[in-house]
Amino acid sequence: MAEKEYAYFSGCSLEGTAKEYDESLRAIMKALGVNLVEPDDWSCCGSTPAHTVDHVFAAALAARNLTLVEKMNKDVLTTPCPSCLMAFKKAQFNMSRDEAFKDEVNGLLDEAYNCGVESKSSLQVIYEDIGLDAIAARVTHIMPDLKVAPYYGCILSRPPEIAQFDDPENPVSMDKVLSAAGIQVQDFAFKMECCGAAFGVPKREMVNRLSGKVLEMAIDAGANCIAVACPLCQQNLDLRQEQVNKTTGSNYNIPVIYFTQLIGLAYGLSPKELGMDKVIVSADSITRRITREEYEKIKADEAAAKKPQKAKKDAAAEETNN
Amino acid sequence: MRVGVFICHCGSNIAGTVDVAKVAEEARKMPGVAYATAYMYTCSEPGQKEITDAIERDKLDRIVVAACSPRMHENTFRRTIMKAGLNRYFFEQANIREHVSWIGLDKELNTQKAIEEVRMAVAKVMKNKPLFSSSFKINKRVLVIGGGVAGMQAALDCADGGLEVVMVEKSPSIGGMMARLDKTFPTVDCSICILGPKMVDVAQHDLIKLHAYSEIAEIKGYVGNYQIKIKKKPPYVDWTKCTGCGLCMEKCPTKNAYDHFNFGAAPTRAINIPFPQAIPKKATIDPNHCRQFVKGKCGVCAKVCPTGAINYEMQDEFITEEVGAIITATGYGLMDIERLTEYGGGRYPDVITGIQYERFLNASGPTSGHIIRPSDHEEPKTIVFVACAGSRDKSLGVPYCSNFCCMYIAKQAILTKDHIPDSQSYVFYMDVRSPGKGYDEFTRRAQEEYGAKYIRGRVSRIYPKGKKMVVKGADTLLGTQVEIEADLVVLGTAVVSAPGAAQMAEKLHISYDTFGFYVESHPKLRPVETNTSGVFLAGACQGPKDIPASVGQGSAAAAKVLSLFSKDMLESDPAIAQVNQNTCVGCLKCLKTCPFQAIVEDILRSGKKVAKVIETVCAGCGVCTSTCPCGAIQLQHFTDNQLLAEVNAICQK
Amino acid sequence: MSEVAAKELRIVGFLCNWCSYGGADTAGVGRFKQPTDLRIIRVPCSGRVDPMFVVRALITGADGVLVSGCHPRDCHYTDGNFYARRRLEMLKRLLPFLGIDDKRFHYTWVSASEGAKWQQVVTDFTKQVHALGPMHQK
Amino acid sequence: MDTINLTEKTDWAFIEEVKKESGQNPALCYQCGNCTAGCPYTQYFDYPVSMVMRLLQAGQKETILTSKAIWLCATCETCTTRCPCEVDVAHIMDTLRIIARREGKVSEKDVQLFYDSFLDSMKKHGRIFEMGILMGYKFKSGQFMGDAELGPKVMSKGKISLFPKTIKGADKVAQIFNRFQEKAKKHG
Repeated sequence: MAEKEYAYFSGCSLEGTAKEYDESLRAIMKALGVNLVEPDDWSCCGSTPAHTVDHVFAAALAARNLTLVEKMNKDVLTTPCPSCLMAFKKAQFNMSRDEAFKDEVNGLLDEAYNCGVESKSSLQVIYEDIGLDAIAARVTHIMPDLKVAPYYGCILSRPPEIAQFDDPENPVSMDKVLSAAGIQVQDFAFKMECCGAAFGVPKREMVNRLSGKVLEMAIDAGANCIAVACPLCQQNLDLRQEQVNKTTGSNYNIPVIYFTQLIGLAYGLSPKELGMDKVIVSADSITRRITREEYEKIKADEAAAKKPQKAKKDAAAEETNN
Repeated sequence: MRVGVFICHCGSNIAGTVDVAKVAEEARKMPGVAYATAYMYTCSEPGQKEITDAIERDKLDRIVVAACSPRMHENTFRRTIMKAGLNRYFFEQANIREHVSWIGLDKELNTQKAIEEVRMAVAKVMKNKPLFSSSFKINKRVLVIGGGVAGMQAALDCADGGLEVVMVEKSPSIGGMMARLDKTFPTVDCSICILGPKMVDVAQHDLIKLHAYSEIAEIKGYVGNYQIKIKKKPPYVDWTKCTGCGLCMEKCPTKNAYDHFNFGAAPTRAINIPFPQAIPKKATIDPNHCRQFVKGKCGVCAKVCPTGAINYEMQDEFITEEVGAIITATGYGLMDIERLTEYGGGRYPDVITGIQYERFLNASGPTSGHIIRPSDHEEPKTIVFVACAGSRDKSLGVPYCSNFCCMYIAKQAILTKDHIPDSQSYVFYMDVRSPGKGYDEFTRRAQEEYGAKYIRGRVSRIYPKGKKMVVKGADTLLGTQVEIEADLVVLGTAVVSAPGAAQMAEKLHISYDTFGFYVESHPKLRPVETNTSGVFLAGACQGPKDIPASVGQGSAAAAKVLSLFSKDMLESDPAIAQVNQNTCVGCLKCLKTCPFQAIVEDILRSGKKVAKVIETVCAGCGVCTSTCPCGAIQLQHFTDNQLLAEVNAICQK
Repeated sequence: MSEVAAKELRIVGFLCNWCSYGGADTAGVGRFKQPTDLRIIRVPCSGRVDPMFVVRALITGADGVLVSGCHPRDCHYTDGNFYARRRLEMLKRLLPFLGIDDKRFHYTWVSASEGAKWQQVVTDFTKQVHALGPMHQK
Repeated sequence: MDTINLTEKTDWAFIEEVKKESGQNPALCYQCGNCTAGCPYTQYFDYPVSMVMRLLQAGQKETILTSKAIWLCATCETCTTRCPCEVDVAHIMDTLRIIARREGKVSEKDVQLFYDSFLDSMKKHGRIFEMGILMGYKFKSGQFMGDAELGPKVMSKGKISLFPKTIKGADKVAQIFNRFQEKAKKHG
């Protein structure tokens, strides 16, 4: 595996409420032979609050980090958090298209940013750069009881001309990555419906209702676990799940785990290493793991058991014909 | 040389931003100009009379009109000066409207430009030589491409007018899209009942030769003398022996072949006759699905065929037809449902297209007229129709309105009530577009009498919930979001150009717009003609339109052909190449470059080898003239001197 | 030469009758405003444009020459524009040897329905020639 | 609903301002309702997003800037993705928020308070200190008991640090804030 190296921007929430996302991502990247290098002294990307104040101001906060990556003379930056990703992509998109905007943004910065960095979500790096075969190759364990509904959230592949990743209406990248890791995936209709995003603190009840709908649709589809790729979705669906039950009178009890944690489990890494203990609604009951060989053996036994019946059925069919 | 210059006001179109009086004044000073005036509407009756009077009064022998585009009125003014006894090539038209007054803001610069355009025209007209057209025989046969309702109407009108017609239809049977409809709006009469007799007329008309399951391979020649190379695709059934009994269809083991006729609404057999009223009613084998071709062995149909018509060895067959005019009626296509990802197009079986729903409604359709949900074959009670599914949508590259979806959706809502009395239909629309005769009353009936619920707003998303399909749309009149749990969703998908339309246009040398629809000679005044004389258009290939308009254009195109053929001889265009055999050195470079092989080698009595132009074949492109090293071959009316005169008029002032 | 003409440069256009001349008409019908420096000469096909015309125009007083024909494969005469493409590409490379800046000559393909594109072509080329300034001392 | 005298009440300057600042042309919208149909927040808005676009086309500045809708929109980009006229609706909503904040006409105070405490924390530490934001928001909004039940859950799992992690370049980040404030003051 050629040694791949990326500038890695974890983002503020991955140092706090989404620590397990950072831990599991680093673990599987190490397993996949990818080196993550953090830009020295990176700062907050501004996320949603910044762009409600001013677009030049928001782009400047994001561009400050892109300049750091440029100084590392790296041309690709990966970040797991869609909100940071959108801040970087919008800054890059607008600054590279509009000279005046670029000068205005650089006017707020100490060092000018000259649009040399492309930012990619960690999911995109795993899906496109590392590729499904490489992911499948490292699988050592199977979780037979697990049925995961991949939840993309709203801005991972939208708006299309800025995100330029996967299908803006029917994304399949996480589905494919998880199935490549030997995990049973269950598609569901609300995989892109908004979970309430940054309104968690000021508008909790509204977020609870929106997240409630997502949980309901995932459970209706028959999933017993939801995979996410965004710290804010995870917070609204998992941390606030109890609040959802209180607000909407439901009694959901479905674990919400980062897709990186699931892949880590399939690679046989320890739950501790993957921060599984940090998840509020525990997933231990459904992440029972058996080794790949055991799994193949079970599959072989089942097939053998079915063979005699099939033989019996063919024999019966033979008699009726002649 | 006494040149007359006529500057046109064109009402305010020109005079509004060009000082026409000043242009006329400057024109009078130009060398060779004997008379110059400005006139309100030069192309009008009195305007033309002004020119003919001036010719007599001032003994003018060259005329320049500075007005609109020569593509608009060059012929009008040529006829005018012919009436006054001048050769029609002693005329030049300066375009000071489309190229000057309509696009320039500054009146002074516009006037300056108009003066120079007039100076160029005067310089050229003084170099013009009289040209006389010869005439050539016309082959009074018509090629009609496409066997839909427009093509059939054109073919029948031409044949009834006494012309021999060659019809080429791509699919195994004529009938086009209309043959797939159950009922037609606004009269709700059965489509095949009114189309079938016409199809039979086409088949039985002794002047119409039908090539079904065939395609145009190549087109050579020009108006009056086209050579059409037709590829007859192999149906792997000998149609002379096939009686259309359908036995092969019953016995064929492959049951999941794609049914082109039903747009995949249901599978069909590898060998099939598209529909009961097909003309010609012959079987065709689909090599992509037939086991004989895919796996190399089967032969069931060959065994059961009573007349032994099956022949797996058939190959493409090429034949040539000679015709004098071509009517293109190649119809339209429908947007691929998979492009509507937010509606789950192609992913959810209970989200289908209007034409598939029409096939369900049709008694001879795959479900014999029972409306079913493709997922579980149950009868739906709540049906949601979505208008503008892909149309009027810049983000999908279809900014235009597809013309007839509002109408067929209203019709389908009515038919649904007849088929399932306790059903409830909903229609999401932005604007109900029903401008035709009796059209609006028809859409009102769908709501007033048949209880269809019309919701003003677009649908944003469709997703499954349990067995139902949730349609999430808006009702902008209620001012909020609405959701409907539907059993079945029918999308009025956008009309697009027919597949392969661009390639056909290139064979015909006609131009097509960014959406692949063919460009008519003039959107209002010449809708069924193209810029290529001899090639006419009819029906939806020129743009989305409904059956009455398509039939109307079919007859219009036929009328154009009949008038073209009313004369026995066609006047050739005299602006063709001429060789000066003294200066020609016989290098024959022109012969190699001529796109139409209109130049041949000729040996003079003195034994000198020179080039010779075949008058009737030369199309007047002028490539030879710019190839000839010594200027011996000159395209008349666009000779080097004439064009350089224009260049000098601009540059040496 | 009036002051107005001094500001305006002299650009000669050779347009094929079937496509680009029609495209310029469509631009006019659409009232797509354009600079007025261009003077249009109608030819039956871009294949009729002899490279000598372009050189003659540039040497005897034009500041820029624009040739426009049908898109490849759209030519009314099948392959007139193919000849034009080869000849005019050769010409463009030859111009510097004649001491003429090749940015003063441009050839392109515009169909009869592309009015907006024609407006863009004329506006851009006029700006390009104005950037070079007049070629002949008035 | 009182009659709107369009000749007098259409604030043309406002339409131009939004057009210039957002780079979007409101006239492109043909009121098909697709954005309202797809918007997950429609039930919480006082005016659905297509209505906000209509109010913008009609230049109803006061109604828009004092509306709840522009503050409850989460820029989830559904409207922009599905708009058949390719209008960046999410960007227009964002621009309206910016103008409303600039003119001090914020209807949903607590949303702005949350954003402000988020930004204050960033200005102080260079990165956000989640606990600090919560505390700042509680004091400003007076909702002391909000999310109290989450405290123990998050603490026990060590998912929230009690101390900010100020970066070396925190002053540089603060500089960006100051430069912006000065520029904003100059424009007035």
